[in-house]
Amino acid sequence: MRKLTYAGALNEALRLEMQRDPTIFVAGEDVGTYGGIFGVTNGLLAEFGPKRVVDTPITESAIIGMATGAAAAGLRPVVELMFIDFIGVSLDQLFNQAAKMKYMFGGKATLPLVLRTECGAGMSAAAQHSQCLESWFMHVPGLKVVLPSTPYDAKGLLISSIRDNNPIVFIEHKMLYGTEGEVPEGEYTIPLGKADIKRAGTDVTVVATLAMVPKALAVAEELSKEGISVEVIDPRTLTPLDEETILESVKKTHRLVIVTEEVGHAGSSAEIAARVAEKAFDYLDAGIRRVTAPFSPVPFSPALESHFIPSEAKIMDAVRAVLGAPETA
Amino acid sequence: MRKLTYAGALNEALRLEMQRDPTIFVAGEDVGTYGGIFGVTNGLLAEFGPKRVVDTPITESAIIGMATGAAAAGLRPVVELMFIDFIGVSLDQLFNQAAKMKYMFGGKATLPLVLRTECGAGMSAAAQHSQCLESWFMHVPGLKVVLPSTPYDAKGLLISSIRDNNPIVFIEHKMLYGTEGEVPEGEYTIPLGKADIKRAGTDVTVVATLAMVPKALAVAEELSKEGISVEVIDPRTLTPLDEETILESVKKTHRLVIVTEEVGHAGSSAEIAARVAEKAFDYLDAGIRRVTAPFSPVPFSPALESHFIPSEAKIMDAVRAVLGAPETA
Amino acid sequence: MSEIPKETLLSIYETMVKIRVFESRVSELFAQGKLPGFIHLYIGEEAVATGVCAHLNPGDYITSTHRGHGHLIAKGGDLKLMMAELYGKRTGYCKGKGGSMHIADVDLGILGANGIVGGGPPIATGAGFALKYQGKDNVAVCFFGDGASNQGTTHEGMNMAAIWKLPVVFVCENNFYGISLSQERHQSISDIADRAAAYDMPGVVVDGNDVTAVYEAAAEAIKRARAGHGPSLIECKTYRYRGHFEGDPTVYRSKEELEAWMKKDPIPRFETNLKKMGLLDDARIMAIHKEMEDRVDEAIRFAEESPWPDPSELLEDIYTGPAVVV
Amino acid sequence: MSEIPKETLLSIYETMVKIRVFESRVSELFAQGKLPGFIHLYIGEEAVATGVCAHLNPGDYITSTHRGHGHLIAKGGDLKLMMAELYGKRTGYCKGKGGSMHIADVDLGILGANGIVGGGPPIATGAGFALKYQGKDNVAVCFFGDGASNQGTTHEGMNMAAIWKLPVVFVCENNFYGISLSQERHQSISDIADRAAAYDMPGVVVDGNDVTAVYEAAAEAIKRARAGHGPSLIECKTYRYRGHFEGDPTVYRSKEELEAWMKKDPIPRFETNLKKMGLLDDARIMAIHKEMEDRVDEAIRFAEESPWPDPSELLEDIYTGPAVVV
Ligand SMILES: Cc1ncc(C[n+]2csc(CCOP(=O)(O)OP(=O)(O)O)c2C)c(N)n1
Ligand SMILES: Cc1ncc(C[n+]2csc(CCOP(=O)(O)OP(=O)(O)O)c2C)c(N)n1
Ligand SMILES: [Mg+2]
Ligand SMILES: [Mg+2]
Repeated sequence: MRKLTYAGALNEALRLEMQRDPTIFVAGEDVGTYGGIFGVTNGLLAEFGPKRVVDTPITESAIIGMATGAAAAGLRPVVELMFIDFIGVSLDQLFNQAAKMKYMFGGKATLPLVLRTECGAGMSAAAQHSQCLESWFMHVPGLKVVLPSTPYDAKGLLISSIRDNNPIVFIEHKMLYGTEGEVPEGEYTIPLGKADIKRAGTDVTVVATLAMVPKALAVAEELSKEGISVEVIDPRTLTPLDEETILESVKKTHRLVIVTEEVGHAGSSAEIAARVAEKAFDYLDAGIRRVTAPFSPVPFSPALESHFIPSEAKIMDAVRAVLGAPETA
Repeated sequence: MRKLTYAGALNEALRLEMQRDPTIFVAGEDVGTYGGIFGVTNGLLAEFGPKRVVDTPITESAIIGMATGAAAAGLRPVVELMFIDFIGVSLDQLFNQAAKMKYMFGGKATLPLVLRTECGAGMSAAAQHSQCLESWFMHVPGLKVVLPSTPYDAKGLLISSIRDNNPIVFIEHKMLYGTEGEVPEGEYTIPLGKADIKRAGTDVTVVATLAMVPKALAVAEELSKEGISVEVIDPRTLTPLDEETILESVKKTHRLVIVTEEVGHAGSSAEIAARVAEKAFDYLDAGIRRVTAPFSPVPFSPALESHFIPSEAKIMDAVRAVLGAPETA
Repeated sequence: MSEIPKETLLSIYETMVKIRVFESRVSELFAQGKLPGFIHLYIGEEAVATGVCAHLNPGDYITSTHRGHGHLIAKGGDLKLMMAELYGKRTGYCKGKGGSMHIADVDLGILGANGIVGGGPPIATGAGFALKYQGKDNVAVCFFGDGASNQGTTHEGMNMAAIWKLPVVFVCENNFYGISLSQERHQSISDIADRAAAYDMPGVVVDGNDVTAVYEAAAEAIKRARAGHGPSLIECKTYRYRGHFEGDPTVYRSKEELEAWMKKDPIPRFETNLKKMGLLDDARIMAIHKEMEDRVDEAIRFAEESPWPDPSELLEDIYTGPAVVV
Repeated sequence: MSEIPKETLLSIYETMVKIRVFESRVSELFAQGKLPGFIHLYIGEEAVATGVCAHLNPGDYITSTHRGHGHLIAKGGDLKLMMAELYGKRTGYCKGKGGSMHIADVDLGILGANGIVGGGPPIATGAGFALKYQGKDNVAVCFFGDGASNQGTTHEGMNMAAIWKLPVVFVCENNFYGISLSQERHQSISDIADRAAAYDMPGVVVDGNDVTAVYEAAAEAIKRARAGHGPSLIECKTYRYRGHFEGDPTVYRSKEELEAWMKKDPIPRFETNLKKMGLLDDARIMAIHKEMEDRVDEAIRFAEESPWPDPSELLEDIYTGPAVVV
């Protein structure tokens, strides 16, 4: 099958959807003339014109609030927050306005709104341009939280998100933009709330998200040489969270490792661990391990950043640990 | 001993500290002339004057950013965010600036800053004035997160927070302001990072915070009549989290229920569950139960709000459930 | 004023009275402990919402504030549904989920009261964006306070509306206080309308207690917006008679100040003018007041007789489509 | 200009050259793949930071931006420590933890470059608050861009500084773009200084490529601030020669526009004036350039020879006092 990059797959999803539905527009900082700082909106301005591809001032509250008002008034905005780290200047419009509007209004509002954003370390972009903050959005009733790890998922999930009638935070990972994978031409959707078993296995369940998925898969591959069978699950959405798929897997493997790039303390990994510790406790043969970034702002220097981001070695150790092997690190 | 309300205890802490250290100032919306919407800063303007008790415009980013700059330049600001729900318009100044400044600057900044705020449902203040958002702040390295449940703790923890040299989010609960308790005169501190065993017990550990602490204690009292011995632990700070005290308790009781008023999904309760599921797994005799608000914005009507807030009945059921009894609800 | 049609003048008068009567009764009901939560009353400021909304039709949008009852009534909100919402009943506008600070009627173009100071300007800008995108000649009106004028979101919303020439009218209700902080303590200018220059949009100061002045300024701004010439800022100087919320002891202002403003009450002022014009007489005035009292009575009855929401409704209306259970 | 002391003029010239040489070498190093992360260069805008900071002493504060190297150097930042930080070495200003966007030297009054557009104004306001509280006659200078002028935090910071008459000088570096968006597309006014009126503070427009004009405008604003008369806004019109960040293809602007601005380069312009005044000749110019090249060489050598931070340092410097392990 044809291969596309993750960025290319996202771009294609946007193009196809905009062709299909004239109420969809794209707005954000540098999404037009520049084509998006990471190139995701490249070519959209040329194809759809400035009415539907809108460069905005550097005012994130106004961007998200504008999208909220426009959605309430009948459009389907897909707006970009250049770095997830910038949510701090604009969170109110998302979590108090867009997310709660339907509920506060007794159901009488529909907010089909996608906030695309991008997260993660790996570019030495330092503490204010490298964070993973998905757990903040999980904690907000009214939002859905989507985070693809492959080009295939990126395209299908973005199409589904655009068609969904709820405010959605769609989180891309900057280190995945250049990764390639098979992507069908034309439109297809992936249900929001359905985890994907990226690799089936029987001995240990590893739940991973975003840039940790390829790492978990590499570890699984490596361990398979020793006869250890690792199941790798990507939840793909954190709200809704497909806990059934995770619980089923744990009931089979009896062991769970959760791998996320975010800081662990009150992260999404904690929620997944808590669910399993409540609902599949009787099936667990070992304590649940989490592999996450340490409790630190993201450091700039590559010499530190490489130790901040969870490594394959740490994942490997955690898997061995839940299997009862002594750790190396 | 002398009794004070929770609000009165906080007020006394502020007064004593301001008398002690002239670099401490209080700022926020309506903290001066009005004395604070919940009365916590009552009388401070009269005692310390407008230089040190500063009414601010309704610009929360400027309030927190001003405190950050002032702290970096040698003062000790204690600023008030009237409702924790307003953090959305000002989070950047807290999480990207104040919390990370020391780290980003290679250690060469000291930010002694307390952000006092207030959370929780129970007043029919609806979706934008009733939230519990402590887990957001937990997830930010560089911040400490303090949340007292009694007048005694409120005073001691606030004094400790003001003397601490880090940015601190000090979360009060609006339904606790009027509660009374014994409070020593004069100054005393409570170490940040030390949980308090509010009631010792042997059969089940209940970890609870803020307004859930009195509810957990009431349930413990009730169950004691049946011969069930419940240990109730209030962590008092979520960062640092005193996991030792919780783990020790679970090693003794083998059963854990966590009770928080926040929405459960990616809440602080998840973090506590995850820690125990990793570090005391072998001691657990039952799955870990969480009792939290449902995944919903806070409703306005008392008829709904009373079902939103975790009830003693739900706590009771969860305790019975981890003890193996059938649930009633 | 002479150019305003007589029916419009009368309807403006009726609306102001309707707001006043509704709010006065709400104040009493709150004092009787019948209404939960926070209640922010608009009494004294009726001319602003009324003068502006007199120009609007259901295809036009408004964003309101925590002090929203007046805006909602002026935009055509249903008293029964409003009152039931204030009581927290399931028959209310928001099924009891929103309360005073979140009443909305999207079908009427009311994008909600708002509990966040400065919450509205970006949303109104978005509604204006949609209207322009859809090629409609409707407008979005954003009400906000003097306190809110300092909030960053207000600045951002105005800037965005200005550059894209969106059909938005920003109406600042300068009642000289943001809770306890007086205008001279929260900003260093006296005319908030001057801030329009920062966005190269027209900015005018109006006596917000003179409903015809408000009406005329709004006419101009709304015409401009409908014609595609972009946003405007109207500052209406007015005053709230009640505390910031019901229960506020108002230690921050003097009785004299309040009394001076009460002498400029927008309703008797307008009444006098209409009488002079021969459009109103005492009998008609009494009748209108009586009618409004009756309608509010009816709304209260409706609210009181309505059922509470059922606990099973707690988890409804969070998402469109299948529920997201967590 | 005639009133500016000769030593000051020379030192201004040297500082501008220092910034230019430093930045030009940084650009090369980045192209060689030696510097990680994002690098935003100040080349072309040197007159702004230099003209303003010439008035400051270490007790004065500045807040800077993502485009911060020029501000830091003008405020007295150490080239070696800066360069080592850009390399991510443990000897850098931030021990390699901050990088280009976060370089700071609190002892020199530098409250950091900042990765958040509009991050600085509230912080500068806070520094100004502290200075006034402490009874000092120091000032806080806040540098920010034309793009940042729309951000809500900028509005809030200016409003707060104005009402409390804080010793803050807001310096807007209008280089006509926020990344790819030109000023005429991101705001509907052409002079950002006009926004000062929204806070009743003085606002002036200056040719930001004329260092003496910047110096003089800053003198006035800083004097006013030190005297306790409150904040001012200075808008400096200037231009960046490089892309927004290194690697930016700058599709959004024309070669002609760039070339027209390069003709107004602040360094040769000032050079010519100083030559006319007999303060500089070609030999001295060469010597100054040589000196700066040498100092930057030395900084590069220092950076390259410095060790990387040790992984064990990752968890240091997060908290003051005992580490918080989670
Ligand atoms: C972001 C935010 N900050 C603070 C508040 C608390 N608050 C509610 S209304 C209000 C005063 C608003 O003043 P103004 O905008 O002048 O409106 P008014 O109440 O005078 O009508 C404040 C501070 C809030 N609801 N939201
Ligand atoms: C809150 C926030 N939004 C967006 C960005 C991304 N960004 C970095 S610099 C920049 C442009 C800033 O423009 P301006 O203020 O004019 O400064 P200049 O780059 O021209 O010096 C943008 C959009 C950011 N860092 N922070
Ligand atoms: Mg007001
Ligand atoms: Mg610029």
